[in-house]
Amino acid sequence: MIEVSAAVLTNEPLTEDIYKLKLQTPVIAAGVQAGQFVHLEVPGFSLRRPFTVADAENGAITLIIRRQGRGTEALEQTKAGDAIQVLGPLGNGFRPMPGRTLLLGGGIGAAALTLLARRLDRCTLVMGGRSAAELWLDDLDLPATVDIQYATDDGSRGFAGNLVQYAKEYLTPGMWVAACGPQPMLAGLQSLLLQQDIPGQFALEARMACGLGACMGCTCKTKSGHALVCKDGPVFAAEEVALT
Amino acid sequence: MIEVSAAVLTNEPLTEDIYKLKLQTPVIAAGVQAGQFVHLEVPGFSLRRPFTVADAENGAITLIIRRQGRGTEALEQTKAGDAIQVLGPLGNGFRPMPGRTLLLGGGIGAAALTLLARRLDRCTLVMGGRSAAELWLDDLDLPATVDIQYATDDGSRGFAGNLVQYAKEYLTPGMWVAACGPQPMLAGLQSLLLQQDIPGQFALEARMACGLGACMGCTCKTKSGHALVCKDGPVFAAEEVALT
Amino acid sequence: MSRTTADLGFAQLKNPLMPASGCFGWGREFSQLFDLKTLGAVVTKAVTPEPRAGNPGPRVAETPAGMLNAIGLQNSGLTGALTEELPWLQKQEVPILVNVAGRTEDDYVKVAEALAHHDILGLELNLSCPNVKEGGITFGTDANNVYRLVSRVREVCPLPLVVKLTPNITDITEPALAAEAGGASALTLINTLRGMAIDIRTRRPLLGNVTGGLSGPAIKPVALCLVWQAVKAVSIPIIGCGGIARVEDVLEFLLAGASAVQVGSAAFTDPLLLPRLAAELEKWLEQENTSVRELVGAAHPQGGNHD
Amino acid sequence: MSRTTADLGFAQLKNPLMPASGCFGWGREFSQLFDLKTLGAVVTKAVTPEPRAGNPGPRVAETPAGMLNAIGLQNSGLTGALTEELPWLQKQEVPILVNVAGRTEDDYVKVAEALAHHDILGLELNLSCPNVKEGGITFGTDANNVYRLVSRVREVCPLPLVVKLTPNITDITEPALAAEAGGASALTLINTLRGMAIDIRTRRPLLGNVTGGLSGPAIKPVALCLVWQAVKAVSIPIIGCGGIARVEDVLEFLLAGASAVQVGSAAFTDPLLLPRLAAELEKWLEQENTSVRELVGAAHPQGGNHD
Ligand SMILES: Cc1cc2nc3c(=O)[nH]c(=O)nc-3n(C[C@H](O)[C@H](O)[C@H](O)COP(=O)(O)OP(=O)(O)OC[C@H]3O[C@@H](n4cnc5c(N)ncnc54)[C@H](O)[C@@H]3O)c2cc1C
Ligand SMILES: Cc1cc2nc3c(=O)[nH]c(=O)nc-3n(C[C@H](O)[C@H](O)[C@H](O)COP(=O)(O)OP(=O)(O)OC[C@H]3O[C@@H](n4cnc5c(N)ncnc54)[C@H](O)[C@@H]3O)c2cc1C
Ligand SMILES: Cc1cc2nc3c(=O)[nH]c(=O)nc-3n(C[C@H](O)[C@H](O)[C@H](O)COP(=O)(O)O)c2cc1C
Ligand SMILES: Cc1cc2nc3c(=O)[nH]c(=O)nc-3n(C[C@H](O)[C@H](O)[C@H](O)COP(=O)(O)O)c2cc1C
Ligand code: FES
Ligand code: FES
Repeated sequence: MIEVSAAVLTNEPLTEDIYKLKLQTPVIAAGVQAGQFVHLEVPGFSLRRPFTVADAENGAITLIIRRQGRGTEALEQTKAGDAIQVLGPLGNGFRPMPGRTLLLGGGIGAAALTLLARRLDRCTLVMGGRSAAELWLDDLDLPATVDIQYATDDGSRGFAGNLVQYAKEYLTPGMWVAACGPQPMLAGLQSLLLQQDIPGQFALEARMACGLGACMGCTCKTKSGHALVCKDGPVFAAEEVALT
Repeated sequence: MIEVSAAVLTNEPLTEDIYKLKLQTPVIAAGVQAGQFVHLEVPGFSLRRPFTVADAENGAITLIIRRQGRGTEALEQTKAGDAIQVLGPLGNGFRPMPGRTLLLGGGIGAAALTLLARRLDRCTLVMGGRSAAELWLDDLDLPATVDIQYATDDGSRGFAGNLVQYAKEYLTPGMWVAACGPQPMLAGLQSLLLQQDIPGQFALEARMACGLGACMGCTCKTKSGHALVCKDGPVFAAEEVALT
Repeated sequence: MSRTTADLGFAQLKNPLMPASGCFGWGREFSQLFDLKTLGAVVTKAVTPEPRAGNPGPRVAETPAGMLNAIGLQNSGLTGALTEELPWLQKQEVPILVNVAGRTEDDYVKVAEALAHHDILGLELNLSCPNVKEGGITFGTDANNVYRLVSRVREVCPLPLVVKLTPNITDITEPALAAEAGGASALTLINTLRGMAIDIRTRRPLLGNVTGGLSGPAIKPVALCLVWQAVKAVSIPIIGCGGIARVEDVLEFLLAGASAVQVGSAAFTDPLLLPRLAAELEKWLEQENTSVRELVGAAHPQGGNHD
Repeated sequence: MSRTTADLGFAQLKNPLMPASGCFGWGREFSQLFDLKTLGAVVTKAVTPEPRAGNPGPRVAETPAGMLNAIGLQNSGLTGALTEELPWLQKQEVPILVNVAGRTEDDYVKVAEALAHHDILGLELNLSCPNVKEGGITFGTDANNVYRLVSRVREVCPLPLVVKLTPNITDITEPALAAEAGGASALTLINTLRGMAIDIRTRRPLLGNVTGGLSGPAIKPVALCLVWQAVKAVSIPIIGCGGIARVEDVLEFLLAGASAVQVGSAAFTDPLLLPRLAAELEKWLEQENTSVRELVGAAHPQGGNHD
């Protein structure tokens, strides 16, 4: 884990509110595990902003970022050559399990799964969204080992329905699930996995200060008590997470 | 007086720590009196920064700015095309008096006098500094009606000595003096003017909040009590000012 | 009544936006930039019985997301207010709250008496100025003093009395309840936090007065919290003040229970802020199809004073 | 002794820089980024007798030039501290101040007793946490409680006691004098200011705990002012804390009379801030040919407690 000044290599829009930021950080790129995140300084803001590493190759990491508030708005304005302070890689990452992997990413949650998808021998990565215009996996040059699927609420692309409905339809014994997305999606998925006795890992989010495990700021509830998203997570066993 | 978003036209260094910022503000350029100032917003800072208008023509105003702290450092980074919020013109300006004018500008204080110098039929404008490297009047294309002189502490250019010594040597009855500069210079000049019974006007500085006369923030002492630099000044009759 | 109408109990304002005392003079200067009628009300600079010269300079300093001031209540006294300022401001057709300050109880009574029968919306009693040593701060931190002062002013003055409290206190509910008991019509929360800055070059305090009052976005979370606590304690309306710089800030104060808000230092950064906030608030309320009155206090749990 | 040596009375530190409690854990995480030996001392997260789960999330929120936190003293209790954390930190060869908190006087006594004979620099008694309802805040705002608590801890624990006070108080000199009288070796000023934020989308308080503590550059002027006031009142050393983010801030606190300083939230913005400040301070002192000890209190007028 290091703290470095990284040069922006590219910054391109993927959809109306999602952009792809590529940063030159050889050490982080070489060491990052799928599911780990980096903590970016945004000038003018006290708290850093955490983002999962969505890709890592040739000494660079790629972040896929949704414009959410003023910090992500400011990051969207950065241009090639600008410098950003990056702390990372942070957190624990996914622990690949035996069996075929089904990766379920709700909206921007898919960004937490792409590096894992790349690194697995074979997997199905499903991205969910309200409609086709929100989907951006096609723009990532994912390798052929990744079977890309989509699920949209309005049926405008891929499976018509949400990711929990998708999983109900396609989950089969012997698979394991890696997922990231909004609370209701994870809650639905959790019940389903418990019912079908299928193992899973969820990547969670929480507001963070240090990102390191020092401030106790990023608490989340687990069945065995409070945990820190930045240190004990962001990836937790699906059955461990207490979703309210 | 207006509040407008002004485009930076040019921003050029004059010396190691002085730069010339030209802003497109037709209304202010048309209405400004010599000695008046503008109040600039600097993104990220609560208080605006006041600067005298050093030149005004063709719909643009020129400011001559010395890098002093973080605000003037940030302004130095602005580039042609950037937008700056400008409030002005503010304050009272000089009231030209009969007789030949001697303008005495100590360091960056000279910036408060150049517009007056341009607008007088004839005058002598003396800039004081420690050495030749600090002087920048030559770069301003002042008209031939302005007799430019220099005074340097080390004698590396023009008169060898400070501006008070210069004034002692060259002040003659029938003149009037317009001056801006550090406190000790103005204090020395004030005694001299009183001794020789020569009228003068001094442009003062004070930390400001509103710049308008509403907050009472920019107090300065005068012989008759407290005055506001932004509203009652920045130009005061030399004999009125209480310099401590 | 429109979406933007603010209800102060003793008056309905066209919108909840007013300048904070001392940041707007008597409105003359800002009226050159925008029409004062766009405001819910104007709050004036403090008036003391006699003219005051104020503190030595420097009087203002910049701080992270804020500023310090130590003006020392410079003003032209009751005479100046009544002959120069008030007549002008009355012509602007905007409700007027005259801010009142003093060194002694009698000072407040004197000013209140003199203003009692003028055509203004009410008085704002500044029991909280950290920059006047003999007065302000002491009144505001002792609940008994607050009660006695407000009661005495109440006796001589039939106008609505808004009492402005200091945040430099252990428990805001004590002076808040005392002001209410003394007859206050509303409260303004908050005045500035005591603060200081040191010039590392001169190695001396930066303000002429050594300490000053901290204001601006930096103090918004403190102001919001005190409004929240006071709203739970009293039943008179509260005017929120402290660090408001964006329409989101206005909404936070309304949700915390403020019936109206004041904007101080942020108007130095952007002198057109107040009319812009008025416009943005109106637009936001339309978009969300709600009103100022619906928002006031909405962040408090239903039907209770729990936190 | 070098230019950077900081004199706390009971100890000389290699430099005046320490992390603020709760912003640095027990140093494990930050030790992956820099050598803890670059610090004057390490101040630990609060230790309570029993483990505490802390408050529900969200626990942190951003504010202008600052942040709010409502951690609720999550920690693994005395057992965790003594078996897991302290042995590790003692190996890092840096002076250790263990921050102590509790719900009751007995809690503080218990922790102090348990730590009394460990090889640490001293204890920092946190009488000021705004996020624990039953304890902290009450102790810190009542001078009698402060006196009694510090005296009781003093009885059971021979270690230097640094008492950390709350800024949420009318007059800081009261608890400061009480702590001194009770046997405090030094004071830390300040903990966080009470604050809150509201999420305008959900229309509910943003922090799980409703209110929280404001820290960061926003509060620096308040912290500096309280240090200034306390320095004039007591004769024990003061550790300044609150909003320090630049070497200029360190210098301001020293000039105001702090003998050392702590850096909290700003280390979240820049995790390498502490070692950088140590280096910048040393460079500045060299350039100006002065020392930490020469600067301490230098902004106070010669020979007096006037302001
Ligand atoms: C481990 C982790 C990985 C993440 N990975 C990604 C990613 O790959 N792509 C992506 O677009 N987003 C990701 N997020 C969410 C992202 O951090 C937030 O969207 C971002 O911080 C919002 O900042 P803002 O200033 O735009 O929003 P604002 O709402 O203005 O932020 C205010 C504060 O709240 C925090 N905050 C707001 N939303 C979130 C959130 N959902 N999670 C955590 N903190 C939040 C901000 O960091 C900031 O401190 C991740 C979050 C975590 C915890
Ligand atoms: C009426 C007037 C006209 C001026 N004209 C010019 C000019 O033409 N060219 C020029 O270079 N400078 C001029 N100044 C000074 C200029 O305003 C300051 O140098 C500038 O504000 C410093 O900002 P900073 O952030 O770089 O410095 P910092 O020291 O970081 O500023 C901190 C705060 O102090 C204030 N401040 C610091 N120095 C001064 C000062 N000398 N006067 C007023 N406020 C100060 C700043 O505005 C800011 O609020 C003028 C000042 C006044 C009052
Ligand atoms: C320059 C200045 C002068 C002030 N003068 C007064 C005053 O005369 N009376 C008063 O009650 N408050 C006065 N205040 C306090 C403000 O009215 C307001 O309570 C405080 O600044 C917090 O609001 P803000 O953060 O929006 O500035 C003054 C504040 C500033 C910055
Ligand atoms: C996340 C967080 C946790 C904190 N935990 C503690 C604590 O356990 N004990 C304590 O005495 N102070 C605690 N504090 C207060 C800090 O030590 C410090 O007093 C305060 O943050 C002001 O300093 P700063 O502005 O540099 O952050 C905490 C502060 C933060 C931001
Ligand atoms: S963000 Fe500090 S512990 Fe997780
Ligand atoms: S700066 Fe506000 S009155 Fe001059």
